Amino acid sequence: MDPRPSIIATRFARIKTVIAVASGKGGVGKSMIAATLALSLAKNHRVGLFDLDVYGPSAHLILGASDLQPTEDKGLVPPRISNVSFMSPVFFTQGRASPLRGSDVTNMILELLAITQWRKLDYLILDMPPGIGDETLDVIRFVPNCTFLVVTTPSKVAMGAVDKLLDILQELHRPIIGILENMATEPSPIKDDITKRSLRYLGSLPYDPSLEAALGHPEKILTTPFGQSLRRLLPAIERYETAASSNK
Amino acid sequence: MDPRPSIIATRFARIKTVIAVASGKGGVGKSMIAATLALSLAKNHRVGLFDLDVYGPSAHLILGASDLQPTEDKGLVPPRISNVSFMSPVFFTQGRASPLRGSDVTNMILELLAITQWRKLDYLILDMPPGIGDETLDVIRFVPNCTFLVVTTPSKVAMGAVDKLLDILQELHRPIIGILENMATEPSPIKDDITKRSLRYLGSLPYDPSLEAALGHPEKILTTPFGQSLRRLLPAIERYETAASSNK
Amino acid sequence: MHEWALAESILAAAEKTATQEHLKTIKELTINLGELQQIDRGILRFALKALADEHPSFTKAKFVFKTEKSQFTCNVCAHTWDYKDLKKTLGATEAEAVHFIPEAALAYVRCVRCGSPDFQITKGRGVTLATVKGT
Amino acid sequence: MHEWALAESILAAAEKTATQEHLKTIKELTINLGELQQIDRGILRFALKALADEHPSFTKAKFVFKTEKSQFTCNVCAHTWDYKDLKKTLGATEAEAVHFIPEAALAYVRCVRCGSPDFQITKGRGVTLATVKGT
Ligand SMILES: Nc1ncnc2c1ncn2[C@@H]1O[C@H](COP(=O)(O)OP(=O)(O)O)[C@@H](O)[C@H]1O
Ligand SMILES: Nc1ncnc2c1ncn2[C@@H]1O[C@H](COP(=O)(O)OP(=O)(O)O)[C@@H](O)[C@H]1O
Ligand SMILES: [Mg+2]
Ligand SMILES: [Mg+2]
Ligand SMILES: [Mg+2]
Ligand SMILES: [Mg+2]
Ligand code: NI
Ligand code: NI
Ligand SMILES: [Zn+2]
Ligand SMILES: [Zn+2]
Repeated sequence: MDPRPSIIATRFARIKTVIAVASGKGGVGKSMIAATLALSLAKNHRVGLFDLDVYGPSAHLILGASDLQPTEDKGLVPPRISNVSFMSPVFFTQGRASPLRGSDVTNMILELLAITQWRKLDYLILDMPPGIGDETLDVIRFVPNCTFLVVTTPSKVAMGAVDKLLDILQELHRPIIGILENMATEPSPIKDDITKRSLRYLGSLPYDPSLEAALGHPEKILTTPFGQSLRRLLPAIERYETAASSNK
Repeated sequence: MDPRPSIIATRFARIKTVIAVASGKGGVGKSMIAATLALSLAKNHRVGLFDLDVYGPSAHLILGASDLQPTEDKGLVPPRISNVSFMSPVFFTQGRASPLRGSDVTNMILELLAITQWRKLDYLILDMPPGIGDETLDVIRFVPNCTFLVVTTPSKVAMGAVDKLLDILQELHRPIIGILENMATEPSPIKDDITKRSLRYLGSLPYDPSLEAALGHPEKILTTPFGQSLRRLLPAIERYETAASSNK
Repeated sequence: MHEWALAESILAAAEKTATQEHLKTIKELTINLGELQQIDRGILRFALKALADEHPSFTKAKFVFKTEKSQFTCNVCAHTWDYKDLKKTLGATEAEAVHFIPEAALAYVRCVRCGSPDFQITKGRGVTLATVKGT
Repeated sequence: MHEWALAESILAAAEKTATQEHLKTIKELTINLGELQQIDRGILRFALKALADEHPSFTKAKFVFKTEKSQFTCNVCAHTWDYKDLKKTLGATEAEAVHFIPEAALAYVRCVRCGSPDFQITKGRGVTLATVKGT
């Protein structure tokens, strides 16, 4: 018997809200949004950020978390950066390529879920990889009370992949906070589709050419037009949480 | 014994050049480049395009290949669109979400490699998914004489993932045609890194706002600034092939 | 008729085994047919015989088919079921897709107990070459 | 001391089994320790005992450890090797990473015969709960 799944509920017992920033599509800004959301929420909440993209982990680059390592205390305690408790596969692979098969990915994620001591958090943000593969299926299967913040761009090609993730999440009745449109154009070509699905369109984030220079500098990211737009959308995200808990 | 790997060499025997359009990173334009490259080469070569992104297949959206199906003749014969022989997982999943574990992805790819009758081709273009997971490992393992065209954007975040793919390909001495910089900015922040790796910088493709409207219309794509820039880079790609075959 | 492509792969694999084991004449191949792929035995046998005829070492080969019952196991609730249950929910187009690519089942089928799409094909997926006998 | 977290998971899993099998008092747990993870038995036993003491049904439990030898199998050339071979190439930092997350081995280790990074951890990966005995 694999003992790891049995302890996950305990590890998540003191985490109020888990938000998986997901998409199905790559390169739409999941990591930018996950990291920036964590940084924004950390201004007045206890926040964790968990990078689940084992092939292309990015959150550490965005946060500028270069020399960090977890500490050991009855498990692994995530290091803190800019007030965010941060866990990433890079702590174990040291930036080397990780040519993992699907079952290795599942094992890596399960191990991290079992040994990471997040302690008390208001929010744990999961930075998801693209696809509906092992990582996504494992989050659906193992992470208790996970809510989903789905990111897309206005492109037909992105929506092609995003639609598939939404199909699965809706079929499985997973809580979807809403859809965030990144690098948006006017008018939004996706709003209608989202309404047809009875999902919430949370708003849009502009294409922001100043973002690249801010990578690695958390405080700078928050002051970019991108960071400020995301901050303005926080109430919409928090509103969902309130609604969800009052439905319980 | 799994009989499928034994027949792959036969299936590829009459394909002159296999080019995997890969990156490690999602959303950098692999599918746009793979499809447009196939369309451009098809003007005076026999060309196939194989979509290996089982979670977010996009090539059919770019080609506007909606009602196509393979035909049966001693295996599956890819349908032709705009002079390109085209194979995609969508022919079997009908646009439904494919929540596959890694071993399922491997099985799907092996099955398609074993039963697809590409016949005689000058070029087979593989549209790769992001990551260094099952698909990439399977292509490295099973596809004979595969060359790699690696796509990136100028972003640090993209290069973080691309570097890992390049590490693996160079470690394994796989033929890398070169690196294509998509949605490029001036000056290129990646040229130096590529030279340090003794790899070829093939050139850059502009961010092209007119591309979205051309999706689904092959002839239009070829006349966009993106399509025309890519066409100008064809000689650099073909030069590699010539060099490679004269080395044999 | 995509069974022809599978027949080619079976003979290619058998040839490889024959070389490894220094067999010159192949007498019998045992082939396991996973139930999920619903291979047409008649067509497969026809293709194997036609291909074998062109192959000096295979002209006298006998082909023995065995069906491997299918089994699906849910990763979430551990329930198991088989092709019989699955068939009811597949239309003709879906069944044909699964015939070509068994993993297409994951796009169409759900755990019959808990509804999850996260299940494994634990038995009877496709074609395998079980034994190669010869001298 | 991350062995403490693993001890917690072992007891949580044993509790689940105990409930399913209507066991009130646990007498013995057999725990397989995969060689790759290089678990410190002393610390693990200490943690298990400390946690068991707080648990009415576990206070009398005996903990039996078995080591499962590791095995790695190359997907490309089918060569197999074990931790002994692998250890030579791992520095202290890499070995610690593998202690926490055994799959980190895939970032550091290559097939000793063909150099491929595409190999499987076929045996002796990590901690499993083999048997739960009680009344
Ligand atoms: N709103 C934006 N404006 C400009 N660049 C952006 C924006 N959002 C993301 N990016 C950039 O786009 C690329 C992809 O973003 P990333 O967060 O890595 O996507 P994902 O995690 O979905 O793969 C990165 O280079 C990132 O810096
Ligand atoms: N040069 C470009 N200019 C403008 N948009 C582009 C360009 N290249 C790609 N895109 C768009 O960027 C998105 C990602 O491209 P795609 O080919 O799907 O990437 P990948 O296959 O790497 O995930 C798509 O919406 C695509 O239409
Ligand atoms: Mg990301
Ligand atoms: Mg994956
Ligand atoms: Mg793509
Ligand atoms: Mg994958
Ligand atoms: Ni058939
Ligand atoms: Ni430890
Ligand atoms: Zn189930
Ligand atoms: Zn090997």
